[in-house]
Amino acid sequence: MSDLIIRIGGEGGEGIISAGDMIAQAATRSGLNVLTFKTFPAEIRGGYAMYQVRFSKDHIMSEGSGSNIFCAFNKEALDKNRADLKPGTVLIYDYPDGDIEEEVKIDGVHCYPLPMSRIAKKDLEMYRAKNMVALGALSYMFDIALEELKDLLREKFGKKGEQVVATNLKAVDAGINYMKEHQKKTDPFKMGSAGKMAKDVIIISGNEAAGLGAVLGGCRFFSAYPITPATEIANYMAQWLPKLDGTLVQAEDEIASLANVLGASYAGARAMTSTSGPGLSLMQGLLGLASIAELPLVIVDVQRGGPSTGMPTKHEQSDLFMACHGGHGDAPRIVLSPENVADIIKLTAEAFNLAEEYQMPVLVLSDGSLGFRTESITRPDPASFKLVTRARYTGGEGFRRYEVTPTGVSPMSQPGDDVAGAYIATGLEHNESSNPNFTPENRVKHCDKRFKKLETLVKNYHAPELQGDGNADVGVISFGSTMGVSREAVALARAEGLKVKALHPRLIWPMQVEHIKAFAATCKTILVPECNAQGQLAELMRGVTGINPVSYRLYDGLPFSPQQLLAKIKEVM
Amino acid sequence: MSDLIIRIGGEGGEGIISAGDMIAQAATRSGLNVLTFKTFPAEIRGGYAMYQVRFSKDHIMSEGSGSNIFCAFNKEALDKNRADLKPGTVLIYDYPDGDIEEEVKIDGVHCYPLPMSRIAKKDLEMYRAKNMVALGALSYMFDIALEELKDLLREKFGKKGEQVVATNLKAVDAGINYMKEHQKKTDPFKMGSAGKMAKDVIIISGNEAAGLGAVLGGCRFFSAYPITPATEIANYMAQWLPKLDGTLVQAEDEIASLANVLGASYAGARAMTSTSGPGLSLMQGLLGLASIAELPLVIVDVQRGGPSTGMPTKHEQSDLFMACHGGHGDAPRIVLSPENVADIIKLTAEAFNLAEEYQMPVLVLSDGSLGFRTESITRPDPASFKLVTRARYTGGEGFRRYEVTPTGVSPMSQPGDDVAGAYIATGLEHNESSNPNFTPENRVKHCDKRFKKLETLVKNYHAPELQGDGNADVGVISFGSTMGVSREAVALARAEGLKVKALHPRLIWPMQVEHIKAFAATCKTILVPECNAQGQLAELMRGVTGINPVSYRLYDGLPFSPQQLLAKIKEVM
Amino acid sequence: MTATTEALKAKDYRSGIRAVWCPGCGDYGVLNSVQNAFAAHQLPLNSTVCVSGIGCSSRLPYFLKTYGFHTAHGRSLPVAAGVKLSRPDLEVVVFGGDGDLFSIGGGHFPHIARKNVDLTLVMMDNHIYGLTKGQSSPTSTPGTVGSITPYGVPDTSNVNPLAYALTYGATFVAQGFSGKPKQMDAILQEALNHEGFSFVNVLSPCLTFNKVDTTDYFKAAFIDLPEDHDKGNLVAALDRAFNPPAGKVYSGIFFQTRKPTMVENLRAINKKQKADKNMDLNIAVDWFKP
Amino acid sequence: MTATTEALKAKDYRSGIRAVWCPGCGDYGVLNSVQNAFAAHQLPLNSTVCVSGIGCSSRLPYFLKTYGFHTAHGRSLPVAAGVKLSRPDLEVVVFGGDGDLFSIGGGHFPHIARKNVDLTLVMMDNHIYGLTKGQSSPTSTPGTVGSITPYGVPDTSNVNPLAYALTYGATFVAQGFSGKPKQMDAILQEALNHEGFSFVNVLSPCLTFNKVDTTDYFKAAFIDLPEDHDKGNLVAALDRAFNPPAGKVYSGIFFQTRKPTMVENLRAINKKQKADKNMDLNIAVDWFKP
Ligand SMILES: Cc1ncc(C[n+]2csc(CCOP(=O)(O)OP(=O)(O)O)c2C)c(N)n1
Ligand SMILES: Cc1ncc(C[n+]2csc(CCOP(=O)(O)OP(=O)(O)O)c2C)c(N)n1
Ligand code: SF4
Ligand code: SF4
Ligand SMILES: [Mg+2]
Ligand SMILES: [Mg+2]
Repeated sequence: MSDLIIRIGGEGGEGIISAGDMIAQAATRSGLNVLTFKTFPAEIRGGYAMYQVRFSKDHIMSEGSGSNIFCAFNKEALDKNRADLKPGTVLIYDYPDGDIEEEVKIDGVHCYPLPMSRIAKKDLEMYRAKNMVALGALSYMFDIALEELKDLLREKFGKKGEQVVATNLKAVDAGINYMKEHQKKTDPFKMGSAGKMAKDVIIISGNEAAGLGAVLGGCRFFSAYPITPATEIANYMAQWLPKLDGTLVQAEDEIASLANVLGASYAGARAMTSTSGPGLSLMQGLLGLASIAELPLVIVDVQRGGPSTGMPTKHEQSDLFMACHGGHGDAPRIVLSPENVADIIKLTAEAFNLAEEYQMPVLVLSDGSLGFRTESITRPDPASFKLVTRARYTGGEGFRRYEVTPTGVSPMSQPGDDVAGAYIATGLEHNESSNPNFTPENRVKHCDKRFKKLETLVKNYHAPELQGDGNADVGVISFGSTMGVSREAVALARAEGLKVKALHPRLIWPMQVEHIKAFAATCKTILVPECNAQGQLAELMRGVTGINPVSYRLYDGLPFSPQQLLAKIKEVM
Repeated sequence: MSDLIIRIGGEGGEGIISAGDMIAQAATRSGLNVLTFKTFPAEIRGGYAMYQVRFSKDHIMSEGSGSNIFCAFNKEALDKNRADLKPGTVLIYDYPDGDIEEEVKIDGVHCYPLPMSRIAKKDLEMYRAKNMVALGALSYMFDIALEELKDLLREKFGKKGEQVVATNLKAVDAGINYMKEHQKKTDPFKMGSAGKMAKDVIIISGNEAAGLGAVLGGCRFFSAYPITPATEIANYMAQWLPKLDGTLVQAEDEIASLANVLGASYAGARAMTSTSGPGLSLMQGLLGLASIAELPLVIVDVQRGGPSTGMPTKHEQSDLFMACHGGHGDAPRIVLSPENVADIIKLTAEAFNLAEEYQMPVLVLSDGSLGFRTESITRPDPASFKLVTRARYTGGEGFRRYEVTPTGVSPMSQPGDDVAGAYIATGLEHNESSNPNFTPENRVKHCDKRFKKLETLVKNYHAPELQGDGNADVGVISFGSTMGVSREAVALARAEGLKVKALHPRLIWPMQVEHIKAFAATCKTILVPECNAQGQLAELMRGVTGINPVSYRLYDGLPFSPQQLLAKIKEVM
Repeated sequence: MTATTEALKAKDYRSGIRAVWCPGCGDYGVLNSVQNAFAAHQLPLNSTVCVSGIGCSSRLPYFLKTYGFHTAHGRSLPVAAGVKLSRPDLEVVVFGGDGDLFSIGGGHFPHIARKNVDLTLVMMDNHIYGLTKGQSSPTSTPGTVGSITPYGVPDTSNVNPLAYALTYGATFVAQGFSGKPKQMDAILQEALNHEGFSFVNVLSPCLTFNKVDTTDYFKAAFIDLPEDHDKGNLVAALDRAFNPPAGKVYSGIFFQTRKPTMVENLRAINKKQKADKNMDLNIAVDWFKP
Repeated sequence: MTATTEALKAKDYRSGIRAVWCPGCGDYGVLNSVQNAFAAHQLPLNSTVCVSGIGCSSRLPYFLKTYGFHTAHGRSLPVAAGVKLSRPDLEVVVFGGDGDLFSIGGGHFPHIARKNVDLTLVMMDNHIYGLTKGQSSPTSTPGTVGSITPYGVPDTSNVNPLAYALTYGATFVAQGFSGKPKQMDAILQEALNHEGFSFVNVLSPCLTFNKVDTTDYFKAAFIDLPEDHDKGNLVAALDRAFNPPAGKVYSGIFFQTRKPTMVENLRAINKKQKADKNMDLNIAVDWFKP
């Protein structure tokens, strides 16, 4: 068995999330790869919570398609997932003496009742241990990292004393024993150990990855306003920046946080903010200021269901239009699209280099799926992160901050440099010396200068990654977490012998038109799957490249599954 | 002579603007059509100001190409316009004893010195009357509404007393007499009277037109924050709304002004705000709220040079991307594109009907050229404005505010209706009863409902206006004030026997895809001229229709001239 | 619509929607007092509008049967002003949290207050961002730990909501505590009674995320304003707001004055302009005759 | 860079750019006093940063030779905070108008002030929006006419900038008048001297659009704070701000206190965390070991 998906569902607050985190961590220790997926209730308390872990001995590309094993902590969870309980899957559920009133029989589904509530309450006299009972049962039944789990328990609860450790271990054992004694395994699922964990593995969420990427990318100034699902980025930065002698500000709103970042950037810092759609909307005006004043900065946008407050805890990829084209006037920006957690680290760090090199705002478009998920990944080596810094004024008279150059990039001075470097950064159209100037000639010259930088970038940026080769019936192009799903779906299609390819661009704006056209030239049909209602990437791509892709849109708050996408690929073939 | 363009240039504060306004008004009284064009200095005081009036016995479509007559109040103005002084044109300039030091001779240009400063200072002992001296000279030399001008002077200054009237009349006569005595007319320009003014003519600026259109469209609640070049809309509303028992609020910022409007709309009002790019950027989040809560409202955006503070007094059409696609999430909006001042009245009024009918925000995209210009137009008849009002809840149990219907439109209740109509308007995704609901099925259902309204609209909205027929080598599509220029350029091209057509859409978003495609099918090349750097309309059109137009972009702060566009038409032929 | 002359009871203001707050959340108490105050004034269900921003506290309008608008984070006040100024016949009550009203919405507060817009604003002050799971808010005590301030809030001072409202020109300013329901009932009734902008700050503990400013802490800290407190004296009210006895917080009505409201001011202008809904629009058009 | 040990004179702070204000605009006087104060402190041209928003007044940084940032309307303070907090070695001075700072920017002011961010803020208060040609501003006297308020400002009360700043926790609050250059020089020097957030409100008449609150009006209205005014007493300062003698306005230093600044607070946190610019980043990575 090389791939297994376990899903746990129940009431928010029943320890679903911590149980999921633990088994993911234990599995990572046992050498498995993991990729998790959670959904939170919209409210602070109560409501349905779900945690899914995908385990594999191979690299995991996405959340996967459905789940093999579902563990229902209560009736609501069971009801919500009933439709997904396909023949061949496994159900473990709280029965008897939970709120599920009848034994469950579903054709072809391996149903194992486990009275987790009763065991926790009656046998262990600690209702909170219910999740540990379930964990024990799951770990045992499917042979996942049992020893590692127990070790982890000892470490985790060690600080809380022997007693706590003992109770939790007892709960795990109770789960194991109940299954041993009462259930005969009828299903085929058995993960097994992957041997030893590779030495250089870490387990990290997408949001933490953005924080880590920023730190590795040299970010030392950060300001943000809390917002779901991006707050964890700020939490990470808040913890580490002071240790690095950096500066963290919790601002009064998103406008202020971007303003803080602009000031810090002007003064020389590698600076960043993180937010989600509602925050990014508020930042549009100041983003334009960053473009015209040519200030490097990074924004990580963890997209959520929109518009307005929308669906704060749900996955969506509907900020692409705004990322590329929001705000008034013509203002160049760079937008990067990470595929998975490792990519977030890499691209967030890279975002700082691009911001510095091209002196403009760089947006990293994360999304709900990426932000909340946890992945085991190869440990990034800090030494491998090379920092590119802005072209700097080196002193001397006659300095012009916005000197027009062949690349569009001009050296920057900053306060503390000498007086001859002094200039007034401004949101007004200006001449090379940064003085306001609205003559037609000057306007065109400086507008062209700013957009020239995008041309330079497109010329210099590495080609988008190609999956597959030769001519194809279908070529898939997507962005963000949907790239991982596409990669898996295309792999599945190719394994079936279908002529399918994919292009995985990291630079989503400006578009790498030549590369996209060359790719499209090898495909009969271009398919653009994305998680939004308008088909934003498809429209932009049509608008910029003239290629006319088939747009495939999902906007129900969930990521695509590879099977869903595979079916679509076959449909458009 | 059926068409004449006079331009006056000088230092801001020398009465350039008032002189221009006066001759435009006088000419209107004499039965001529007028269309004006001004540029202001960026600063409050000083700097170059320019006022241009185009006079014609026929309908005027645009600012025109260059000018026939230039009147230079000072050296700066002369220098700035020297390049435009083509053979055959006329120059009147302040000489001698102004700051122009030498007599001006330009090959083929009819140069008439007029010592306006000296006459005003020495002969009249009132430097402020300089502009009246120039007016007299212009009116006399080119036979434009001399009697009407004098009448106007009497009316305008009547309140200030006989003395003031006398001085101003004297100044006008001084200008006339100087020309009579010292200059021999060598140029051919002579406007002449158009007989009597038609009874139903008004003279009005584009910004005032937005105000008047709003009033005629039933707007009774208005909130705004001052911003160039949109403030005059607020000024108009401020003056008239109290008389109509309406409500005007000067808000603390643009976010507040749109929030005010949202509240008023929820409570039942036809409500509006006006702004320019920097304000519209700030409104993006709340625009999404209007979309998802399905609240009717109108925003007039008078575009200016961007991004950021940009070029506040300059013309540009660079907010189109933001108007259609700004803000996070997928949020339907309607965007209207007026061609000229009369159109602004019509479309602003219509915007309220569309907002009410489709329960969503409607943006009217004006621009610097339209907002600042004055036109003589046929007087709109208030009786011809029919108000469409929102579908209303009519009482009774079982009401669901967001009931899914075939058109996407559901009846609205409002406070004051009965209790069964009560609901909580919200920016969260919700079910038919407006309660928060994030299930995948509900999400898709309501997102589709909201976009369904755009489909209904596109089906119902009148076809875009077609200029020309049959097959064409070039078909022009543009928006806003550029439509007027296109109309004139296409008329010129057709007069030359070229096979050129144009489509003039008032509904710019959602796009009328079928109509555009049908039009494109009759043209070899589609040309999209627009005043922005990115080719925003061209990209959107390509993105939505798949048609691949030639993009023609001007972004130097000025509108296109018909000749410029005609040349491009010929180039792409 | 069923015409009824029967008096509305507190429970009649409650909608069918279950309150989603954590067990023990102070906001439950606020909801109760609001129902009581509404009933005391017999506010008509169909012409009362409850407006809020975003936050745990801002969910309150859903739990009432009146009309409502759950706006965007920080925008409750200007939306409510739009409702009230376009429809002065409506009773408009605004709810929100300390983050919603003093952080992201802090730019609107002064202007709504100084314009004396006829609204009643009830703030549920828990010294924390509840909905986003425990970040420090502008009213958090400096030094306390939040998720983005793991080493303590570095701000030199925090927002004093009462002093702010007083300085802004609010014409009614009071403070209550969700653990003192009787007093809160009385304050809310007064606030609804007040003509003009009234601000009630309710200390409403967040059980889940605020482990410092807890119910017990407030219980111990809350003391009534002195009997002789002069509600008509702005500077005295500011003094009470800034300088309570050490470790204590005052509750009660700090300030009340009657000034022309925004609705009255706008009406006066319209009257002077001989406002006429049915004015002949030809007049507005003919103003542009050349 | 020409190394010079010669003292900088006021005029050495002036850039080559001609000030674009109307003749007689109060802002000329402010510019002069700023140059004088900079010279008095010998602020280094290359490590002083002047930040502003948008408005006539916000053009001031162009006329100085220092570094500067002419930001967006209302955003000077948070931009300036970003400059200062990332680069505490710089001297950061902020300029702006009454609309810029109290209308669209009014949401930032409280937080920058209460955090005691080490900035000097000079507001040019002309009771009007100058650049946009004469709309009433939040400091306009109620009833005065502006282009969007042709029948008079309908607000019940206007913003009292001093009282606001005091309530927000600004640690230095003063008021000057462009027509009293000596006093303004002195105040600005003190403000630059102050450690922490200092706010100087300068009444700076707009000749062109404000025909009510003119230079003559202010000349008549301005009186010095009483000799015995206690600069250390917040409530007393508020009293002076709210209750000057009828028809009068106080000038001088209303309040001054020394509290930890934001820079100091953040430094203390970093120190506690053993801040190390060269920390081995492997530590940050290995924190994620399973
Ligand atoms: C523009 C925007 N930024 C951030 C958020 C995230 N957010 C939602 S509620 C909230 C703060 C809640 O705190 P408070 O207003 O004190 O209410 P409480 O939950 O404590 O009652 C934040 C930051 C948002 N919804 N919109
Ligand atoms: C977002 C945005 N809204 C509006 C404007 C237009 N605007 C520019 S300056 C200004 C107000 C100026 O008043 P104030 O700050 O008092 O400065 P003053 O000109 O009086 O010195 C306004 C409304 C803008 N630039 N940006
Ligand atoms: S998180 Fe706090 S404020 Fe929110 S519902 Fe729970 S206890 Fe109340
Ligand atoms: S408009 Fe007023 S504030 Fe602006 S420069 Fe002129 S006088 Fe000064
Ligand atoms: Mg709170
Ligand atoms: Mg001002």
